[in-house]
Amino acid sequence: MSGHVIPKSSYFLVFGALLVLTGLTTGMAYVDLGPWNTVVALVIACCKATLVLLFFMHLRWGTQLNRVVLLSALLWLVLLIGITSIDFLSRTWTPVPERWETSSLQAPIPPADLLHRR
Amino acid sequence: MTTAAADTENRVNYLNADYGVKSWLLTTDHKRIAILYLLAITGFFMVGGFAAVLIRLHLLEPNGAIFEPGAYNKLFSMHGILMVFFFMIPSIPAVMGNFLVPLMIGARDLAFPKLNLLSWYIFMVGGALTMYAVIWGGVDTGWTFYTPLSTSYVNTNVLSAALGVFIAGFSSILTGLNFIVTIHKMRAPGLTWFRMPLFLWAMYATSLIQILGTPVVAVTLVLVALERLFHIGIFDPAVGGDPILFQHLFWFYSHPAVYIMILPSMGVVSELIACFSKKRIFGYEFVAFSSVAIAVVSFVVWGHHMFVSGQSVYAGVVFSALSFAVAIPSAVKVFNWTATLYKGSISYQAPMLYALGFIGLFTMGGLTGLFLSTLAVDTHVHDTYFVVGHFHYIMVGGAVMGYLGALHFWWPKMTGRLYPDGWARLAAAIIFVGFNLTFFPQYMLGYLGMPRRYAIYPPKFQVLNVMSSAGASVLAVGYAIPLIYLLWSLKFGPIAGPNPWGAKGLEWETASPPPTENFAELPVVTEEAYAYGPKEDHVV
Amino acid sequence: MSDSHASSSLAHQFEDLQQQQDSATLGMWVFLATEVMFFGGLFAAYTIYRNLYLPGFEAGSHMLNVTIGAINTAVLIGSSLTMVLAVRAAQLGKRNSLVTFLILTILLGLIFVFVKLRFEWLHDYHEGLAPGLNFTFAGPHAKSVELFFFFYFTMTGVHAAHMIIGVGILAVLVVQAWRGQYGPDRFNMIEGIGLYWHFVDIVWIFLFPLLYLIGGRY
Amino acid sequence: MWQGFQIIPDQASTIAQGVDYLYYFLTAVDLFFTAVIFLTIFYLAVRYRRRSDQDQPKAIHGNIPLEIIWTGIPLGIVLVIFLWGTGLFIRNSRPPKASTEIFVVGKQWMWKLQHPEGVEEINELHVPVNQPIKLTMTSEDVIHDFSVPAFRVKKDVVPGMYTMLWFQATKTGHFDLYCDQYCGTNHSLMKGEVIVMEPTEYEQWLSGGIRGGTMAQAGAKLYDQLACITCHGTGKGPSLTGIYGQPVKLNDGTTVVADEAYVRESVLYPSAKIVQGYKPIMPTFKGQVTEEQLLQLIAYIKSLSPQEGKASK
Repeated sequence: MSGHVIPKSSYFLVFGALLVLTGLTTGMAYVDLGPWNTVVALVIACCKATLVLLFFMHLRWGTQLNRVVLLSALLWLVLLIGITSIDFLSRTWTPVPERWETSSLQAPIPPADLLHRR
Repeated sequence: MTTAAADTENRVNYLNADYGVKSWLLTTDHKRIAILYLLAITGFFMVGGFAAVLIRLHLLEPNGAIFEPGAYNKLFSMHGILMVFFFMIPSIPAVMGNFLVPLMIGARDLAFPKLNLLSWYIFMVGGALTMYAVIWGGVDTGWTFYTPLSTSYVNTNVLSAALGVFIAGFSSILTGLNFIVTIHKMRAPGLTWFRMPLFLWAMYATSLIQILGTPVVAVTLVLVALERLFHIGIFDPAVGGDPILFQHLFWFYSHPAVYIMILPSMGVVSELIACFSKKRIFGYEFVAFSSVAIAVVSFVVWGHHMFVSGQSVYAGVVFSALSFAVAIPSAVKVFNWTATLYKGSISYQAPMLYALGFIGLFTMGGLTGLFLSTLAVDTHVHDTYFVVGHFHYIMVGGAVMGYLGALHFWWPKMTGRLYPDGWARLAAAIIFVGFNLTFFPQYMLGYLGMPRRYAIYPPKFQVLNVMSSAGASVLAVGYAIPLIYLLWSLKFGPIAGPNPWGAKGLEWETASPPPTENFAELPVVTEEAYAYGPKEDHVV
Repeated sequence: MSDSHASSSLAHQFEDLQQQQDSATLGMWVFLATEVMFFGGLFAAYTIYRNLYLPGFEAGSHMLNVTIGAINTAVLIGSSLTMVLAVRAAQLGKRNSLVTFLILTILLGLIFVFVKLRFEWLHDYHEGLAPGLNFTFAGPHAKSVELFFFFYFTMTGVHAAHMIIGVGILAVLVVQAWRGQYGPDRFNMIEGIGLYWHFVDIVWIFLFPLLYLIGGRY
Repeated sequence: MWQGFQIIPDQASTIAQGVDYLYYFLTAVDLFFTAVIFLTIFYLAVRYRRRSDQDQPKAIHGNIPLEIIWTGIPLGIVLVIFLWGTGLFIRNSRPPKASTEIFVVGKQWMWKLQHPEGVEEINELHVPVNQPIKLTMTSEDVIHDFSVPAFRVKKDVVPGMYTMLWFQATKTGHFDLYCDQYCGTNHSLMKGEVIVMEPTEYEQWLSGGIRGGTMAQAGAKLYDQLACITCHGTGKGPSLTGIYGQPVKLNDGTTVVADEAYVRESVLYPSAKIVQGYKPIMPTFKGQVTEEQLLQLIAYIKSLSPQEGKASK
C-alpha cells in the first residue's frame, strides 16, 4: 500500500543535478548576455523546479489529478501576471490612433473668429 | 405525539448524540460544524443588517438625519466588511455546503473533519478581530481598503480590520479545499460526476474560486498592513508605487468573490426548481458546465471595476469584452431553470417562492451588469448608486433569497421539524416587495449621478432616497419573520419525516435529523440525478 | 494489509487506506495551489515594478551578496534531499533513519534561516538599506532601489516565515516519528510536510535568480 | 422635496446624447428580457400547477438546439452592445486638437482648478460653451474622482500620475461636480459646480479674474527663482526649448516622449531618466515644489515649444 518507492541513488542523482544547475545559474550571471541574462536564469530555475516536482514530489508517478491541480495553479498565476501587465504595458500608448481623432461627435462650432482667438 | 414522532424523538441523531458545550466546540461532525457556522453568520448578518438600517435612516434627509460624515463612513465600511466577508462569502458554502456535501455524496463526513473545525475557529478569530476594529472606533476605508487612503491617510483601525479579513480568508480556503477533495475522492459507488446533484457542481465551482482567488487578497492585505506599519510600500506614490496595482490585485480576488456569493445560490435554486416541479432540470449538463465556466471566466474580468481609474483604454476594452462573456453562462442557467417548469407539476411552498423570486431578481441584477460592462455607460454610472443597486440586486435579491430558500428547504432535514408554511410564504412575499422598493430607486438615483458613499446629497435626490429607505424598513420586517417562526419550529414545529418534500437526492434517503454517521450503510447510486419521472425515463 | 492494523490508522469517513492516502495527497496539492497564488501576488507585483524601474532594481540587486545566496540555495536543496529520504524511510518503515533524516532537514532549514537573518538581513540593515527603518541610500535611482529592497525584504521574509512554520511542524513530526507512529501504512503526514517543504524550496529556486541575479554582474 | 425631480440628468455635453441613446437601448433590452422571464414563469407556473400529488411529469432531459439558440442570441446582443459602447468610449477618450487645457489638482476634500491664463478657482470651473476643454488632473494625497453627471464624464484623479478628461459643453448653466471616489471623512462635501458661459461673458470673467500673469509666466518666474537657467541654459543640462511633446533619447538607449509625466518625474526624481550625453548631477526639487508650481513649470516648458496648446501626444 505504501506509495511509490524509488532507490536512493536516483535521489542523489537529482540532488547533484540541482547543485550543478545552481552553480550554472550563478556562473551565468557573470557572463554578459544583455537582456538574455534574465531569460537564461529563468529557464535554469524552471529546470530545477521541474526536477524537484517530478522526482522529489513524485509527480511523475502520482495520479493525474495532482498534475492538473499544479498546472491550473500555474495557469492562474500566468493569468494574473499576464492580464495585469496588459494595463501597465498599454498605459502610455495614445488612447486612439491619429485618424480617429476628428470625431463626428463634435457639435457645429460657431464662426471661427469669435472663438478661436488663440 | 404519534408513535412515529415518538420514536424519532428518542432515536439517536447528530443533535442528541452528545450534550454539553465541549461536544459542540470540539466536534468534527460536519453537521454540527454547519450549525456552528449558521449561528456565527446569523450574528454577523444581524450586526451588518442593523448598520444597513441606520444607513437608510440617515439618508432620509439630504444633510443626513443622524450621523456626522465621518461616522457615516465608518457605518458603511462596517456594513460592507461584515456583510461581504462574514456573511455573504461563508453563508451557503459553510452552512449548507458543510451540512449537505457529505450527505449528497453518500459519505460519512468530509475528507478532513479536523480541518473543517479549524476553519470555523479561524473564522471566529477573524470575526472577533474585525468586531474589535468595529467597536473600538471603526474603520472608514470602505470594504475595498483602497490605497493610498487605507495606508497613509486614515488613522482608524485599518490594521486590525485588514488582519481580521486576512484570517477569515483562510477559513474560506480550508472550506474550499475540503469540498474539492471530498467531491473528487469520496463519492458513493455509482455516483458519477453527471449523476451528482447540481448543488454539488455549484459547490465545486465555488471551491475552485475560493482556492485560487482568496490567497491573492490575503497577500494584498499583508502588503497594506506592511505599508501601514513601515510607512513605505509598493502602493505608495511617493516612492514610485502605483495605487492602481493595489486595485488590480484586490479586484483579482474580489470579483470572483462575488461569484463565490452567487454560485451556491444558483446550485440551491437548481435543487428547488427540480424538487417543486417534480421534474429533472432541463439541460443538466449545460447548467453544470455553466457553473464551472462562471468560476473560470470570473478570473479574467476584474478590470470592469477600474474603467475610470486611470487604467489604460486598451485594457478597458479587453476587460469590457471579457465581462460580457461572463454574463452568458448566467443567462443559460436562467433559461434552463425557466424551461424546467415546462410540463412540470409545480407546487408553491415557501422554498419555491424564494427560488422563483431569485430567478426574477437575479435576472434584473444580471442585466444591469451589462450596463456596467459597457465602457461608455460605465464612465457615467461608475461609483454611483446604479452600482449599489446592481450588486444589491445580485447579492440581496439573488444570494440571500437563495440562502433563505435553502434554509427553508433543508430545515426539516437539519432539525427534524417543519415550520408553518403560511407564514413562510408571507415572509417571502414581503421580502420580495420590500426588496424591490428599496433597490429599484437606486438605479434611478445612479443614472441621475448620485455618488456612492455620500453622507450628504443634493436635495433633488431626496424623493428616491426616501422611497429606498421606506423599502428598507419593509425588507427588515421581511427578514425578521423567518427568524421568529424558524426558532418557534424548533420547539413546537410538527415532526418532519425523512423526506417531507418528496425530493430526490441521497440526503433525503437518511433520517432527519440524520444520525452522526449519516447513513446506516453507504448508499449505492443506480439512477441519474432528479429521477422524478417514471423509472424508464431515467436509465443512464 | 492486516485488518486489525489497518482499522487503527483508517479514519471513519474513508473506505480504505488507499482512498485516505490519495485524499491526503490531493489535499496537500490543493493547498500548494493556494500557496502558488499567495506567492503569485508578490511575484506579479515584482514583475510589474521590475519592468517599470529596471535600472533601480539592477542597482539594488548588485548590492546583494551572490555567494551567500548561492550557498543558501545549496543548503536548501540539501534539506530537500534529506526530506525526500525521510519520506522514503517512512514508506519503508525504517524508524531510525526517518528520525535522523527529519532532524537533518530541520538543521539545514535552521541554517538557511540563520544565514539569511544574520549574514544578509542584519548586514543590509547596518548598511542602511532597510526601507521604512533606516533607508539612507542616496545614489542614483534611490526611490526604485528602496522599492527593490521593500520587495527583497517582503518576499524573503514571507519565504522565511514559511520555512519557520515548516521547521515547527517537522519538530512535532520528529517526536511522533520517534514514538513510531509513522510506518508504511500511515505516512501521509510525512509525505504532506515533504510536499510543503519541496514547494518552499521551489519558491526559493525562483527567488534566488529573480532577486540576486538581476541584469547580471559584469 | 419635489423641486428638481428628474429621471434623466440634463444633457449638457456633446457625448451626453450618444451615451443616453446607448442607455435607452440597454434599458430596452433589460426590460424585454425581464418581461420575457417573468411572463414565462407566471404562465408556466399557472399552466402546470400541481393538480394532484400522484402526477408524475415525464422527464425532459434537454434540447441541444434550444441551448444553442439561447446562448447565441445573448451573445449577439452582447456583441452589439460591446461594439457600440467601446466605439463611443474610444472616441471620447481623446480630446480634439484645439482644446483649451485646464489643470485640476484634487486635494483632500476640495478641487483646485487653474486656467492657463493664470486664474485659480476652488470648487468652481468656468468654461466657455461649445469649446472642447481638456482637463489634466492629479491629486496631492489620495485618489479622488472628477465627475460631472450632466456631461456624462468621470475620471479618477490619482496621486503620482496625470489623468486626462475632456468634454465640450453644449448648454450654458450650472452643473454639479462631484468627487466619485471615496476619499476620506468629508468625501461627501467635496462638491462643486461647472459654470458654462457664453464665450463673450467667459472672456469678461477671465480678464476680471486675472491677478497675476498666465501660468506660463508664473512658470517662467519660478524657472528663474530656482536657477534652472544655470544648467539648462548653459549646456550642462539639456536645453528645454522645443522639447515638449518630442521624443528624448536617454543614456540607457531607450527613448521616451517628453510629456507632463516626464517633466514632473525629472523635477522630482531627476536621476530616474537621464538624457543621453548628460551626467546625473541635477538635484531633486521634491518638497520644494508644490503640485501647482509643477503645473506652472510644465505650462512654461510647453510655452517654449512652437505648437503651444497642442494636445499632449
